[in-house]
Formats: sequence, C-alpha cells, structure tokens
Amino acid sequence: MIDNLNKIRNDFPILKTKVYDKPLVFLDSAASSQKPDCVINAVADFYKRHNANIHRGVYFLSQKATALYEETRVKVQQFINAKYSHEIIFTRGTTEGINLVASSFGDLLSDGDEVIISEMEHHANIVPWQLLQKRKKIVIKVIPITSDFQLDIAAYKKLINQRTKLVSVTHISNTLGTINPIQLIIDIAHANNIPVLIDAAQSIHHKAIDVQKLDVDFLVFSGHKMYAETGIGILYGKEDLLNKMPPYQGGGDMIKDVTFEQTTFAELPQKFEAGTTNYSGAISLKVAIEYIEKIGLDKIACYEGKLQDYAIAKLRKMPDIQLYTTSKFNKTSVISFNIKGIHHEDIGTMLDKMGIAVRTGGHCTYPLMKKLGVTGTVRASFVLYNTFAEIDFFVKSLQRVVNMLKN
Amino acid sequence: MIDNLNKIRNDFPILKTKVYDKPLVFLDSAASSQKPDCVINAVADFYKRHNANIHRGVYFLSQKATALYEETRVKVQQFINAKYSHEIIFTRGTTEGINLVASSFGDLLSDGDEVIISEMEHHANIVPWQLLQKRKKIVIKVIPITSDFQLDIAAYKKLINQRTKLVSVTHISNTLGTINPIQLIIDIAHANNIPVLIDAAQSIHHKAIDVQKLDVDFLVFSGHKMYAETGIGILYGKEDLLNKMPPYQGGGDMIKDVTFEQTTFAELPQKFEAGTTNYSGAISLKVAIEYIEKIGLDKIACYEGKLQDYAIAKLRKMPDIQLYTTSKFNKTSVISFNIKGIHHEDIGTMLDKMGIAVRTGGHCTYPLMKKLGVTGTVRASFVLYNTFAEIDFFVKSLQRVVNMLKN
Amino acid sequence: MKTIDQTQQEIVEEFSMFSDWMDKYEYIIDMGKNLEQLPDDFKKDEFLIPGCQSRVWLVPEFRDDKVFFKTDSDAIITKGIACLIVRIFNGRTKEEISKSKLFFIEKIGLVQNLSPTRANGLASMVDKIYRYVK
Amino acid sequence: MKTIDQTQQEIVEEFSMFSDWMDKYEYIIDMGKNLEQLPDDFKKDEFLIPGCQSRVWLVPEFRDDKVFFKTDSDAIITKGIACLIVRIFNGRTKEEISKSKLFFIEKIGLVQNLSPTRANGLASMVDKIYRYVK
Ligand SMILES: Cc1ncc(COP(=O)(O)O)c(C=O)c1O
Ligand SMILES: Cc1ncc(COP(=O)(O)O)c(C=O)c1O
Repeated sequence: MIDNLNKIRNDFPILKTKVYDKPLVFLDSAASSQKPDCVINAVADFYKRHNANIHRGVYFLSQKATALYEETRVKVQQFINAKYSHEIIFTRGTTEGINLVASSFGDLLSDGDEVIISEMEHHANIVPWQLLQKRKKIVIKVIPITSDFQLDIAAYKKLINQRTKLVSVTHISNTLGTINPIQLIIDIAHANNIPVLIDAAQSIHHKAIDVQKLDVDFLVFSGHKMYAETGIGILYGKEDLLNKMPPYQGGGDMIKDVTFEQTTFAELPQKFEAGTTNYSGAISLKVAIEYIEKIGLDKIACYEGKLQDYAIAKLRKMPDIQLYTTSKFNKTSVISFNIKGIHHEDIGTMLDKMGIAVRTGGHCTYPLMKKLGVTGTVRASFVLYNTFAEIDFFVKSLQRVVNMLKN
Repeated sequence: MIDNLNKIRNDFPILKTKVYDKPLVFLDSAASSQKPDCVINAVADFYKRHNANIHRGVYFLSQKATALYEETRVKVQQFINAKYSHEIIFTRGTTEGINLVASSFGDLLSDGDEVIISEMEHHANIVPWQLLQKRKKIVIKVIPITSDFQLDIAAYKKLINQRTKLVSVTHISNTLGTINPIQLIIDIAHANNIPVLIDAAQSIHHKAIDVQKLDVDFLVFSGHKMYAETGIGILYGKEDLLNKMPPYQGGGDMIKDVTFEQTTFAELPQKFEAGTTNYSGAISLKVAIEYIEKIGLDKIACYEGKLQDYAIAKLRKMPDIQLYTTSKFNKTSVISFNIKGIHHEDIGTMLDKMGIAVRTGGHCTYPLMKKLGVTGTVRASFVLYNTFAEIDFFVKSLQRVVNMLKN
Repeated sequence: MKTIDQTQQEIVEEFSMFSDWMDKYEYIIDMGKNLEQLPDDFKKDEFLIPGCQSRVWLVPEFRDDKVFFKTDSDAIITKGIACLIVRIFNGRTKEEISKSKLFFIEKIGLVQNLSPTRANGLASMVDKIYRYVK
Repeated sequence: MKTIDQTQQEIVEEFSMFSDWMDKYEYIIDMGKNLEQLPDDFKKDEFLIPGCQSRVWLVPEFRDDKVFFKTDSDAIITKGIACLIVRIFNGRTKEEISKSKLFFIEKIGLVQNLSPTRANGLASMVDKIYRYVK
C-alpha cells in the first residue's frame, strides 16, 4: 500500500486547484497524468542552470546538457531492463514510436506481408499501419475480443501464417483497462519467428516491464502519462532490428557524413534522433522515473488495484449501468461505462461542473466502440494520487447527474 | 537600440551562472537560445494549474489546455501573418517540419521530378530529400555559393526547369550568417509555378517575416532557437498545398473516423498533428513570441547588427584569421572563422575553460565545410542578451588562446 | 412576433434568473427533454452538424418565405442548446437571419463555460444556418 | 622500465603540480606540440579513431613481442592526450596491456572536465588499444 497518500498528493500542485470554485477531482490520468513538483522544478532548473543544445558543443553547458540527456537514456534502459542504452530511442510519444516502426520496419516489408493488431487498439496502433498500406500492399489482420473484453488468443493463433511479419498489440487497453497476456502473445509469435511490438502507453507506470525477460522486440510509451512532461516518449527496439531498419527522419545528429552524393548514417541511437530533440522533456522523464521508483511500482500497482476494486464495486450497484469490464484480475484502474438512455457527453459535461474530470467519447478506439455498439463511453481512471474519498464523491455525483439527465 | 540591456539580461537566469567559477559568456545562441524567466515560469505554471491532455476532454482543464494551445496557434499565425490559423502546424522543430514536407509533399512527386536546395543548407534541409530518394527517383539540384558566401542567383535560375517541383532553401545560413534574398528566390520560382520552402530556423527571431507578403509556400522554424522550450516547432503551409498532401503520421486527433476498412482524416491542422503533441512546449512558444514582440523585432535586429559589426571589426584585426564572411549588409550575427594552423576544436575547448561558449565543428553543414575546404570552423553567435563587453572579453580570450595553441 | 434580437434578449433574461451553473444546465436539460424527437428518416448525414462530440441534426424547411428548423441530438445538453438556437431563428426570413448577429451566447456565458469542443459545435450549427439562408 | 601503473602514477604526480586548469591544459598542449608528426602515409582511415570531433590516428607496431604506438591528431589537445596514452602503453607486451586498468584519467580529473564527446574519443582510443592486443 502507499504509505503516505497526503504526501503524494502534496507532490502534485494541481491537485490543490479548484475548478468552478470546486476542488478538482482528476479522474483522467489515463489520458495524461499530472506532474509532481520534482518534475516541474527539474525542467525549470535545467533551463535556469544547464540549458544548451546537446551533442554538438565542446563547452561546459552543452556537455552538461548532453550528460543529463544521456543519463535519462540509461535510466530508461535500467527501468525496462534493456540490454543496451542505444536500444532506447527518444520520440515525441507512443504515437511517434509506432509511426517510426511502421515507416522504418515497414520499409523492410513486401507486398502481401501481414501485420497483426487487435480490436482494442488505440488509433495510434491502427492508423500508422493503414498509412503504410498506401506505400505497400500489406495486410492488416485483427485479433477480435471476447465478450469478456479479453483478446481472443485462439483466434490470434489462427491469424498467424507464413506472411505474418509483425504482431503489434497493446499491453493495457486505454478504454477497457484489460491487461493483455503479453508474455503469451510474444511466445506464440516467437514460436513462429515473428517479432512483437507492445504498446505500453497505459502500462509502463502501472506494472514493472522487463524487456529482456519478455523478450519483446519493440516497446513504446509516452512520458506524459507517467508523470513526465509532454512531448517525450520512448521507443525501445532490439539492437539487431533497429540496426536493420533505415532511418526515419533525416537531419542533424543522425548522420556520420553528409555529401550531396552519398550520406552515411550514425550508429544507434542517434540514427533515429534527427534534429534537436526534446531534451528538456527527456530530462523530466528521468525525474519522473525516479519518482515512480521511489514510491515503488509494486506499491503503486497494489494501491491502484484497490482503488479500482472499490470503484467497480460501487459502480456495479448503480441502476442502468453498463460496465465494459468483467474480470477484475485482468484489469487495471481504467473503467469505462455507460448509463442506459443517457449520453456519455452529457455525463462528462455535468460531472465537470462538479469539479470532476472524466473522459467521454471514443477514447481514440473507434473500432472498439463499434464492436461495443456505442458511440462512446464515460471513462474514469485512477492513479497513485487518487483517493477513496474521490471515488465516493464521483459515484455520488454521478448519481446526482443521472437523476438530472434521465427522462 | 535595446533600451535596457540590464533588464533583458536579468530576464535570463542562466546568464548569472558560472562555469568553472567564471562568468558564463554564451555565444552559441544560434544552436539554441537561452530562455527568459517568463517562458520558464509559464511552463511551470501550466503544469501547476492547467495541465490536461488537449482536444479530447469536455472538462475544464482539458478545455483550458486546449484553449491555451490553440491561442498559441493564433499567436504564431499573427506573428508570421498567415491567412488562416489552420495553416500553422505544430512540429518538434525545423527538422521535423522539413521531414514532414519531404515525406508528405514528396508523396505527390514522381520519378524524375527535381527539388532545388543550396550548398549552404543545414543537414535538416539535405538529408530528408535524400531519404525521399530511397522511395522516389527524385533529383536534388544544388545552388552553389559565390566566393562572397552568397547564393549564386544566376546559377539558381539555370537549375530551374520543367521538372522542378520545389525550391527549399534557408533564409539565413547557420554557419555563415548570410541572409539570402528569399523574396527574389520565391519570385523566380513562382514565375515558373514552383512552390518554395524557406527554412527560417535562424531568421524567425531576427527578422520580421510576413508569409503572405513573401507569398512563401512553406516556412519552418524551431521554438528552441527563439527563446521557447525545446521540442516544439512550426510548419507553416499554404492551405491548398497542405490540403493536397497526405497525412504524415497516423494516430489520435488526426482522424475523422477510423474503421479497419476505411479511415478518413481530420481537417487541417489536426490532420498533421497525430497523437499527444508537445502542448506545454507550444504554450511556451506563445510566451516567447510575446517576449520578442514586447522588445520589438526591429530593435532586436538593430542591436544584434551592432554587436555583429563590432565583433567583425575586432576579429578582422587578428593575425592569421580567416573569416567566412564578407558583406556585412547581408549578414546576421553569426560569425564563423578559423585561425591558421590551429584546430577549431582546440579553440573551443580552451575558450570553454574561460567561460566562453562557442560552437566548433561542421555546424550540421558538412557540404558547406567541404566547399570551404575545412573540417570545421569556430562559430560565435550573438543575440539580444549579449553585450559589447562580452565581445571584448571573447576577442581578448581568443587572442590568449591562440598564443597558447600556436606553434 | 418578436424580432431575433428581442428573442435573444428574452433568453438572456431567462438565464439571468439562475444564480448557479447547475440551475442553468438544469434549464437547458429540461428544454432538451421537452423537445420532440426527430423522426429517424431525418437523421441523415446531410443534416448532421460537423465538429460535435455528440451527434446533432438540423433540418431546415422553407414555408412562405420563412425558414423553420427541426433539430435533435443524441445528447440532451446539446439538444437543449440547439433548442435555443432554433427558437431564435424559427419562422424568420432569409433577410432577417442574414442581417442578425448572435449575442445571447456570450451574454448567458455559454461560450465561456462551454468547452471549445462544444463551442465549435455551436459555431458549426450557427454557421450552417447562415449558409442555409444564403 | 616502469610498470604501466607506475607510469600512470607518474603522470598523476606531474599533473598534481598544476593548481589550475589553464596550466594543466598548457602542459597537455606542450606535449602535443612536442610530438613529432606522423608521416602522411600513416594517416589512413584504418588508423583513425572513431567518435572524436578532431581526427586522431593511432598506428600500432609489434617489435620483439612488444607493442609500440605512433599517434597524431589535427587538434593539439587531442594530440597531447593521445601522447599520454601512448606513453603509458608503449613498449609493453600484450599481456601487460590486457591486464592493465587505466586510472590516471580519473585521477588527473581529465574525464570529469573533458567533454563526453572528448571522453568518448578517449574511450575509443583506449578501446582500440585493448582490441589490438587481443
Ligand atoms: C494504449 C495507448 N496507445 C497509444 C496512445 C497514444 O499516446 P500518445 O498520444 O502519447 O502518443 C495512448 C494514449 O493516448 C494509449 O492509451
Ligand atoms: C538553418 C537551420 N536549419 C535547420 C536547423 C535544425 O533545427 P532543429 O534542430 O531545431 O530541428 C537548424 C538548427 O540547428 C538551423 O540552423
């Protein structure tokens, strides 16, 4: 359990603000988390004391900034237990990570090759593959979900064939909270010599991930969902795969030599980091990881699990509620639901007026919405700084809102 | 002239720091500028009071963050006088902007089509076109420079032909400081119905740019060189061109509808902004532009011009100096030079020990280095917070360093 | 019949009676609830307003030189707001509409408190009306 | 002849005489200046050390079971540092080199004050030496 919740809440200055004169109840961390003081201050401090463009200067500030940036790379390497720090590529976020792989790994694919994704993917893991289809005649196969909101593993096995060149699925669904059995998914793919990309956007700050133990080939996530600044993210890729892939963007830092006749590219990781990167964002990510480590991922997961169970138990009692969740063991603290006869947007709008931030709509998972037969859901998500009292207030307010809105 | 230099220097906290116990003399703003307090504080304040993922929530914080983000778009629109705010696309920086155009506008090109760049381009305006060559057999033509370090306009005219589909050149050379006659370049291209991309990375904070008056088709620049945070930049594109171009990256926010069969894309500007963008970076850009406007671009340019003249006059007197600059009228405050018989890196290393930050090396313009017949140069660059006293100290220290290093 | 401006003024006064936001929304919700549903055959894409999270349909009809609107939405708050818009523009001539300026939205503070997303939807709706009468 | 460790210790002592960085660099520079130039035919890509901003060449030669190095650089500071490395490893056997550990760099504070870029170049150079004797 988390030892000192008050202290943690104090770390996040925004939690003390009010909206419409009401205390903020922030239940949308699955979209983007709030930031602790240590992260906010680290960035300000960096700009006040150490800022300079990295990698290119022989002078003190540039060297210092470079060292801080590269320390973050090593921190991320340790956090996910990658073999080499040059397997860690800085991106803008999960979306760019998948686009990079779709474009660059995609360059190695041939017409007729197949990529397997799933029905619960975020658009970030659908559209890049569709964009690749404009350049190559690849086939996208989709793992369906069961009525229990889990991936249908039997169906997955049947999708695999000789032409399958990549499996790309999410670790945790940002709409359902479902935790997918990624070790199983990877093992099945590897038995067929197929590499696997895992979208860890929703899991990286909830569950310990060991890329070597998983033997995962690509892993992507965003800093802004794990208490770091926005505009920074990570692509992990196995060295040999990244080495085979052509560069994604061209520019400064990613080259060895440039002539108009023949340009050669830098080694990993620079090869995939063209131009001035978001180095202050990267530095914030180091501090965010340290913050998570200080509390402990195990404790965080345990506490968030308690919040989830508590919220689900309360919500289940509400009349006319449709919860898109069943098995609590396979689930993290993201809860989607609808109230019969009431539009999700109306619920979100009214809860907002009570100071409660929930997300409504399709959550960038439109195909999943179609499968569920809805235009959207209300989604509440809980992380380490949320409280049982907030859940009480949320459920009570939801009841009030429903009373106002129902016919 | 700048009215109150002391006040300006006070705005930049890093200028008060010391390196090796010596006052910092920062002469590398062409690589990345330092940040004023107002920018640093705006970002911290945003995370303390308004942070939430943009565009997707109906609740207060998300709406507020969205409004701030979109206000920045309008601010940028006004700053460069674009016709529509949806012609302003947020990117990571200049490099990503050019990569976006090379990839997406590049999709509209056919084998045999030609793109004209110049010999003084930054790698960011060379390598993306070379990467495009791996997908399409386009031809890259290069405008040579004169012995006076200017673009050879006569040669440029001769490069244009029926197959020319884009001219992409820098406004100001980051190595030479040369200000190119972009209005002339654009007019010549337009007379042949060829669109023009201008790399304004080095000019946007030095000279007022009116995209409608210039009638430029694409303009790219980076926030981090204009006093904003790193990780944010702008691509301006004319509406009709951007509308014709396919999306660059796929993911959340850039879609209208997603199904596995058929995905449709959002209107401008969302179409080119996939996934969670660097919205705090964007917000910092608004504050940075306001900071520039408060002082006034005219005054800034005038002051920086004086610094440049002063520095050039002093440097010219040094024995054995080779200055890569001649015409002072066509130049901004970026000065590249070498001292005969001494390696640029040695000069940079020793100046650093005296607290002076200059850049050494190829400045991401290796083809230009080859043209100049050197492996690199020492580059000093001056912006609004630099002083005449710093130039004095720089030249004196340079003299001392040269004495130590020369054989 | 009141002018467009008079109707707007009337709405502003109605809303000024409510001191807090909850009550204003309750009023909008009630309007939404009381509006009769649009028959399904009107719920076509051509009548859909782009740019809203919820779906809003707006069906114009010309009778004796005047424009009448039917509207519906799957969200009740959007429906209530659409109601207000329709109440202002219903039974007007093209000229009246094209000459009019909307001020009630700001005055009742709807835009300020409405999300940009919703404000966009509102703007689209008004936009569509002005384009109908062009 | 001194051992590798003794030579390192010697260098550490030499540097400890200088109280400020300027003097330390002056010393390195002087070493660089005094080193004789490498004939141009040795300045080939195969002898180039990767990862430095300036170019550094390192030419190994085996004589009587011992390794001797020639070095040069187009930058004088790099050359001075290369000098120190060569001074330590020159005339050693493969065994001596493979068993050795470099400590002088840290002790004279070179790495801490050298840029990561330059530290990388240094690391590459040492790396290359260890690989030569494998
Ligand atoms: C599962 C999942 N994948 C991808 C993304 C996209 O992340 P980002 O917008 O940070 O690129 C998100 C978050 O929005 C997500 O939840
Ligand atoms: C002229 C020019 N173009 C492009 C760039 C690349 O900018 P960025 O690294 O911010 O993408 C720079 C700066 O390094 C530049 O000076």
